[in-house]
Amino acid sequence: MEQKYFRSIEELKIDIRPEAENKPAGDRQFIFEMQQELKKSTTASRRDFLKLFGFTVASAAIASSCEQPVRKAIPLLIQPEEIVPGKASYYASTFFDGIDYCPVVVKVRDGRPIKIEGNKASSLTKGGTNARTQAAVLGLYDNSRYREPQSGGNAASWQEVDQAIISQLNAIKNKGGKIVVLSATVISPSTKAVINEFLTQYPGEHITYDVLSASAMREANQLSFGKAFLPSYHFDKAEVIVSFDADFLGSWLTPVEFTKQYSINRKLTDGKKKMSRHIHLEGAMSVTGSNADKRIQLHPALEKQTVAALFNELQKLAGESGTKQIDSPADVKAIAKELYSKRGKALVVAGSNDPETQLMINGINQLLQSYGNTIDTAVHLNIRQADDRKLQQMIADMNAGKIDGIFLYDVNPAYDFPEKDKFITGLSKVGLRVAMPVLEEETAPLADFICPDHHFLESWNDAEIKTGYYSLAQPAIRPIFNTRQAQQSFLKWMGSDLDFRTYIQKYWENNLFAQGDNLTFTGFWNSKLHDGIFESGRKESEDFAFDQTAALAAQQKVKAGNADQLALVVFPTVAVGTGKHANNPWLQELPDPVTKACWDNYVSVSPKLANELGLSEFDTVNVNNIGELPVLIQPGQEYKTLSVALGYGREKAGIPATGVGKNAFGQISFVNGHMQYVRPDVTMEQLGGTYEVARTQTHHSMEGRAIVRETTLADYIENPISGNEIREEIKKHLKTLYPKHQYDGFHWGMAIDLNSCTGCNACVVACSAENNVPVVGKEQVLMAREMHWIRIDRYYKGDEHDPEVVRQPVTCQHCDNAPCENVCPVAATTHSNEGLNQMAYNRCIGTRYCNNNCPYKVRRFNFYDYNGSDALKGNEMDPTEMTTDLRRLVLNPDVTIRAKGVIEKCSFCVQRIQEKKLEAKTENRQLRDGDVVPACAQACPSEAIVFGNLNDKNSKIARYFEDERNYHLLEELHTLPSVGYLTKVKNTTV
Amino acid sequence: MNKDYITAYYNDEEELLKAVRQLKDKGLEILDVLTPFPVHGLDKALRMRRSRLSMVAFWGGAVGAALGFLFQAWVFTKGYPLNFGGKPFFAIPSFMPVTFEMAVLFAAFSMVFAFLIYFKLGPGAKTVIHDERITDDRFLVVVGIRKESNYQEIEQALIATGAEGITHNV
Amino acid sequence: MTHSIITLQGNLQKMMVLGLLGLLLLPFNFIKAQTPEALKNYQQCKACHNLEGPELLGPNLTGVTQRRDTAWLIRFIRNSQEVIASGDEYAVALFEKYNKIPMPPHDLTDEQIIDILALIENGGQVADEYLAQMEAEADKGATEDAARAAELRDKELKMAELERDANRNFGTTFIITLIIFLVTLIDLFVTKVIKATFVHKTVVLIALVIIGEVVYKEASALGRQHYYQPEQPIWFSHEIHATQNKIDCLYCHSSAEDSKSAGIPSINVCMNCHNQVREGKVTGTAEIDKIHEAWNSGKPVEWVRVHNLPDHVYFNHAQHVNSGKLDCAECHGEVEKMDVVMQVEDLSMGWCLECHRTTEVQFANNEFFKSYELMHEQFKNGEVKKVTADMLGGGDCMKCHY
Amino acid sequence: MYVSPIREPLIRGEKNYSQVTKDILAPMAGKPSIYWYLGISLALIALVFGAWATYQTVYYGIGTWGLNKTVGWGWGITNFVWWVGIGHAGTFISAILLLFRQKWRTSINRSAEAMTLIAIACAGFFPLIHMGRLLLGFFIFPYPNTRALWVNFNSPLLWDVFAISTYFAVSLIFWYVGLIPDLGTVRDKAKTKIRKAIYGFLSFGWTGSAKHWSRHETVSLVLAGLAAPLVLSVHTIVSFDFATSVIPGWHTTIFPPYFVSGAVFSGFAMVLTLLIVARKALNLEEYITVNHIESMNKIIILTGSIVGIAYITEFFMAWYSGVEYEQFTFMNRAFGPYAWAYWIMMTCNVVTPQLFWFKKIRTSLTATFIISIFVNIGMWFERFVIVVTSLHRDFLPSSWSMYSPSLVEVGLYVGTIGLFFTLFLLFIRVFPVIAIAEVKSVLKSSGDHQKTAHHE
Repeated sequence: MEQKYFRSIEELKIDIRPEAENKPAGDRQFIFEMQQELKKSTTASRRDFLKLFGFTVASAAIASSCEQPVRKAIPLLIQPEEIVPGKASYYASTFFDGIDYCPVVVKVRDGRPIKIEGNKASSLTKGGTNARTQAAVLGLYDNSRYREPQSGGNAASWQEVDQAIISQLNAIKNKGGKIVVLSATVISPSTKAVINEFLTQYPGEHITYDVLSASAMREANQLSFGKAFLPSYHFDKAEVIVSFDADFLGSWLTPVEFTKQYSINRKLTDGKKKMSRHIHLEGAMSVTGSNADKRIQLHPALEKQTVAALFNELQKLAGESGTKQIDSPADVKAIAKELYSKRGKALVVAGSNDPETQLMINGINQLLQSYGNTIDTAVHLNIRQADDRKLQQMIADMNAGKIDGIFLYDVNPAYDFPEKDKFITGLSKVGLRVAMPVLEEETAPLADFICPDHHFLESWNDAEIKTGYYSLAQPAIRPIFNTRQAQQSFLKWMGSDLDFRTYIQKYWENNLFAQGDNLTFTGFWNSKLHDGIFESGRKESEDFAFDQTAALAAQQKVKAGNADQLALVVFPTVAVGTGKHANNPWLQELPDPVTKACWDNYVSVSPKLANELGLSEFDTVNVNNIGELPVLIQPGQEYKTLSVALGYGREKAGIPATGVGKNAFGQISFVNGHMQYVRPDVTMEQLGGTYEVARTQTHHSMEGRAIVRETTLADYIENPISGNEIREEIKKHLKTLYPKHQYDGFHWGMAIDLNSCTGCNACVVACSAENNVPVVGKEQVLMAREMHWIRIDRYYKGDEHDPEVVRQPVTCQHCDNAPCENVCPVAATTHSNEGLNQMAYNRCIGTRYCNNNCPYKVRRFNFYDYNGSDALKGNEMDPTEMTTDLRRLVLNPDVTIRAKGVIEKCSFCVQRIQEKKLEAKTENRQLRDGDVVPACAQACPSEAIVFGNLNDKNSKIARYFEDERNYHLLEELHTLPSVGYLTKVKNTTV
Repeated sequence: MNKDYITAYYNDEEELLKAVRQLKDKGLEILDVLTPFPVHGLDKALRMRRSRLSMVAFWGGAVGAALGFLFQAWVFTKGYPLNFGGKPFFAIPSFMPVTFEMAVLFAAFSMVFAFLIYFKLGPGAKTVIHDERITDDRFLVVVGIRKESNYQEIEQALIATGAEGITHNV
Repeated sequence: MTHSIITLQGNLQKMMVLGLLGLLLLPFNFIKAQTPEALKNYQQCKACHNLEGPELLGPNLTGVTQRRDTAWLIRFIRNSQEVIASGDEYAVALFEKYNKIPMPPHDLTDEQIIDILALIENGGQVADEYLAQMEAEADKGATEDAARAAELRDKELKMAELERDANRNFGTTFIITLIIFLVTLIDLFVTKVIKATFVHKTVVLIALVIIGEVVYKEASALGRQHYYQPEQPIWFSHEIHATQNKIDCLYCHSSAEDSKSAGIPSINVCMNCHNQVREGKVTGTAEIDKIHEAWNSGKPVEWVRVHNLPDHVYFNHAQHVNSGKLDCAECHGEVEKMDVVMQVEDLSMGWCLECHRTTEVQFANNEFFKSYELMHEQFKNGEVKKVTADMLGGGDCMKCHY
Repeated sequence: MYVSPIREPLIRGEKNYSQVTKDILAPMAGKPSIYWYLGISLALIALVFGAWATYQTVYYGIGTWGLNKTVGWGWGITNFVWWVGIGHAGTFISAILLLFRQKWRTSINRSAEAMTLIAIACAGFFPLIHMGRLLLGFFIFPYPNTRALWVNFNSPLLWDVFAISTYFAVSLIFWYVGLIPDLGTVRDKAKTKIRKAIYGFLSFGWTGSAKHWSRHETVSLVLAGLAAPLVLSVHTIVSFDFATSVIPGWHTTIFPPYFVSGAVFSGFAMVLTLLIVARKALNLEEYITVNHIESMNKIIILTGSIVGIAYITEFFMAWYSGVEYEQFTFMNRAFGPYAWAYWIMMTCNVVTPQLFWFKKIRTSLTATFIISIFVNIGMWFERFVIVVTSLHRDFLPSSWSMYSPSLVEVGLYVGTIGLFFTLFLLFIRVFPVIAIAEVKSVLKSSGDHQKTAHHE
């Protein structure tokens, strides 16, 4: 069972060694030493170094002798009692980077965070995560982190920096100047409080800048409800979901939570016969769109009128009259009927940042009685608080020299602000410029002072993502570098000696404890810190009534759009998102769920348009002066819609990110005060060059093979086997000369529900993190040598202009008759008595025969020395500095690092299986169903992956394998896979 | 050859054959016949036994096969039984190729070594070269001389068979 | 930690009751308590506490039962840090007084602790009849067995050392044989001093055998450290600590029971005792000063690892010590008899497998193995006499390599 | 004895025994010709290229090749199978033709066998170099070790290890046993002391005693008897590498016969390529006559046709089996991205050999030479097609990919060709390229003057 400590390491240090206070660098020192040792170490492998707690294994072969190298074992001076050498401990924390929110549990092994899991205690995410959350741990060990404070570009001590800043602040204050704290959305009440205090002491303004803005929604709600807020949505209560380009499974508001909710109504296991219906209207192909039951291509310019038309249809159905008739490109009548028939169980959302559209959406939801059912206005969603108008005002003020001091916290406008030149010139006019970055970025160098912030895994924090949904963040490691948490800096500059932890505690004691149960506050605090979650059940007062007039007014204003011009959509990918994490190799190498491309952004063009312009794949074009980008022909893309991913084209970042792709933020425009992520009229210039984009999948058709099996809800209800009939046929033909092997005790199996999988890729990153899967870089991916142990195959079905998208996560199938095992000459891969297809890396001589003979092609070969673990030196293949000592701290000590020339593959996370078995043994009990959870299953936000013991007939996995929808991939080969798939069911019924 | 002998050489295998037959009829003791290439019918003329080398080969092969098979069987059932792709541990068909190869290997080597050892041939083996031209175009008959037998008689007999030349070590 | 908090609250009442019981029944308890086992446990206390006279690490123990009530003592002995953490003034004060050296947690049952306390009351003496009884038991075969066992182990160790020396001489043996070999060959073909060639042949044959042997041994020892016995930075004798002072292995290598690695004690563990014990029997102050130096300078001691496994081998101490119920000596040999630690087993894969194939698992006693239904059937109806690790997949690659 | 009047004599020119000896030993005596030097220097250059490629592969890893996650075998295994195939002619000629008492074999078997050995050596190089961890290659041998771990006897790759090494060993002794008497001849003809000493050592003290001869013949015969099934087994087992797998296009039962005939096919082609040059360069025209060439061409027609039928059968089976994957694979071969390779294979292996039906072409040296080259190319592509086109598009389209070789791979291939010619050129300098004794033994029966005697 999971062990979470209610005290952070930091506290422990304080308890156990009072001198820790006056030796703050103690642990950091320790890590540095480890790094130095590492640099010295020649033959000692990194795994050894990580294998034993707090042991620095330095080693040098004794000169002129073939003796084994002397391995040193260096214990800590004082070993904190909670930390058992070689045993992981878990700390609840919270991941929030201004865009993504996810309560997490951090796995700390030997003093180092090595893995992030979702926190099951949260009723919002229920243990789900997404790719970025999973990858966040690698950010802690980013080589491009600022390591100490800087003043005027030179390293300085905190004292110097603080003195300078404080004196300047006072100067500004005395001359009655104004300062600005520019930050991304802050959902931490304590942080807010700190900033407010700071701004009361030094008069100024706190301005929120969200790269992905929802200010239009807030404004719309202001008009509809008289209150600018974001409500919380309940996709789980919605039977019909209509989304106008709202990528709620990928990037819209809180995708992890939404995916959880969404997947609940997509599951048909255990005899469930009901499932939600999802209609998606969009121009570019998004993750969410590709999962929809019905996807309607809609030119962005026509979105508004379509919404209006839908609104109109619904008004008609609701019997309201005097509405505006407007023709629509899509058949909104049908949609309206569906929605209206499911009044109170329907939900309509739009991704647009145009207030009028959002107003009409509000109107629609009102007509559908969504408010109070699928939309909760009493619980507000606290992300995306930015008000774009204010932001523009601030830029203007800066340029007008009205701002004397600016504090940049958790923002990087010099890279991602749409009119970044304006910002930069403005910034130069500001007297006091203080940046508080974590990673190297474009903005910080423009500041006088760089006061590097902690990584979130080093900091204390709290969060209120929704009204009454609190969570805490605590350090899982002592600061690696000489950094300081931003809030701490603010406090310092206010002249307070309070440390932020106590500040938070105080805040909670004063504001939240009252709502808590009748424990002492310490008890309350401890338990909350242990869970990381506190859901007080607080609600906002709903002292407002819905007012339809604004919506109607908006509808009246709608004019027909023009679909003949090229429209450009800029969007955040599920990988690098807005570029904050661009320097994370795991994310850079993560194939996009739709295009399967990585390491670049590109212009997605519809096949039809490509035909017309004679464009072929990888031809380079220039859209609206983004710069030279390759074309990717995207089936299902709306005829005249182009789309380019945000988050690329970093100029000042680490090695992995710098110069990858082009920066598309310039395409975001302010239309009546709100950021627009769509440009209805762009020009595209063909440059005639070609530029290859690395894709992990280059063939997109199933060639009519029964690989991903699917059916429609109607057929399924009629006959649960539908779509899977062929299986019976296949089973009949399976004959064997040899008797089957008996699996006594355990027979591990995995079932993947194709209906729940949204292709979000969280599993891929989780797997990489858990199993030390190397990052190979673009060149190698181009050569089809990526190493991911689990991949999500994506196929297009039907017409290339409007294809249907199906996805299938494929990992080692652990066949009981594994073709790979027979052919290995050295017995490096064999079958365990628990049905695992074992791979003994150290026995492998790399004939690649197993790889050839694997029908699923899930085996991966170390073509080069990707890990720097080779006996021969100087032959590493490491374009992303993953082998640097700092990065290596993320490696999982329980998993061998694979050498050059060996095959590797999914092991069903055998290290976890073994760990849990041992746990059961020591606790003298049987293993329970659900004890063992592989990384992919744990990360999955939609619980599409189920793992367990097939021998245990009551286990969930056994039930899944009994399900009529269950089938095995390429079963006709009689490989007897241990991985089952549940047929995909599309709700096409109306 | 530690005893006295006369050697006679011929230039043509037919003559040699004739000669050998006659000498045999005369009951002379032919110690050896040396030829540049295998002369057909010569072994009959010399009344040689059938070779037993093939038997050596057979038994060698048998042993090889047995070793090969048993070793594999032991490894897979006792030594370290491992489950390969769901195959049974004692998977006879899988053992066949190796068994066969071992059989051939042992057969071939046992026979060749038997041959070499039996005739004391081998790297750098010391043997009497009667005449450098034997390996070129000469056919040589070596007739042994017993104490009692008459030296001239034998010489005559040899000349009678049309020997081109005669030498002797007495 | 939290669950331990909960258990703490849970146990509290229980302990109170027990404690009271203990106090009430003291006189009876007093007799009952002093089992030989208690004496054994008491040895550990003595490492840091005196009864009276000069104080060692912790306070003197005489009259401790008067000073604190049993429940409190039980809590404190079992896990002092917890008590301190819970903010108990007395405990904190104590902690402060004895310069913040935490008393290590002890895994003892309430009864055991009460026994020890009773023992302390009795001035660390065991009532005569129990002593007698103990001796009696000891005499009863126990000693012989022990003696025999010890003898055997000594023999083993001796053998091991012999073998090691033999191995160490491999190099020279090899060279000599090689020279002889070459000389004979030269003589056989060139010099021809000895006429009888069979002499050469036999010599060559023998030489080849020896060389083959050496090569094979060396090759199989390659990359392994059998009989590795490095100099340690501090002359630390397990003989003194484990045998003479009877300190349990797990006192220093505390994590062996519940973690992958047994762990090398951090300096504070050494300091627990050596804060006071400043002079050693053998080395005087020389070696112990090094500890203090490390403690003061804050530079940890750089021990040399004796038992090293390759990176691709996953070994878990908890698995073997805790659930496998193996004795440390099974793999590490009689460490408590070594002044300088030596690796007595070759730690080869073959060696691991050998053990996995022969040693039984706790099949009947551990609930976990209930999952193996077939095996249980066969076990019940006697088809299977003993269940080894190998029979449950202990020979599979991915039990150790992943 | 009866000699069919129509049969052409096997050895031309008025030869007597010593003449034969002189002719055959001629190439070994005296200074090698300028051509020889030219040839060997070219071969050595190729060898150096190969050495560089080998270094790259060992040091930087298989990544220096063009392989990827889907195509795990490329040129490496293609070359391996190709070389093994070539290595079949020699033993086939000397073993099977010996059993069939084909006298014409006598003048070609020696060089053919030498070629076999060299080819096998080249072949053996590839399974080694294609290992990801060459330095641990010794794991494939079942030797007692402290891991208590053996090998996987289910693996065709392991069978290969045994098959190839056995084949090499047996071919070697077969070749050498045949060589012993001739080495005797060389010894006795040797001018210098050193040569005498060396060849004396090598000739195992051969005297030419009748008893030795008769046993020597038995040995040769039995060895032939053993080698014959061995030849067949080797390529059968090599074909198992593919046949026992599950990959469509590999998983085929006709592979063994198809591979064996293919091997003999390519083997003979290579023999022809070499001998047509050799007989000229070493002026052995009278020993390696057009008859020899022609009879070999006949075998090429036969095996070539078998291969052709095999190709067609494969297609038929793909269609007949009704397995969609199988069907796709074969359509993909013929019309997919690697169609060019497929059609090269088809033309070179199926069409060109058929030209040998015409006696004119069959007996024309130049035509034979060209066609033999074609066959070599064709057979290389056959292996390429089998290895690559089957892999690059197998079951799950998501993992489909393309493969193209890197310079390093080319280097390795060229390197082995260099090795092959280096060794062959050395061979003709140090060993008699024709089995002297055997030729002598058939001189009377099928020599020229014997015939002329007839005509009188």
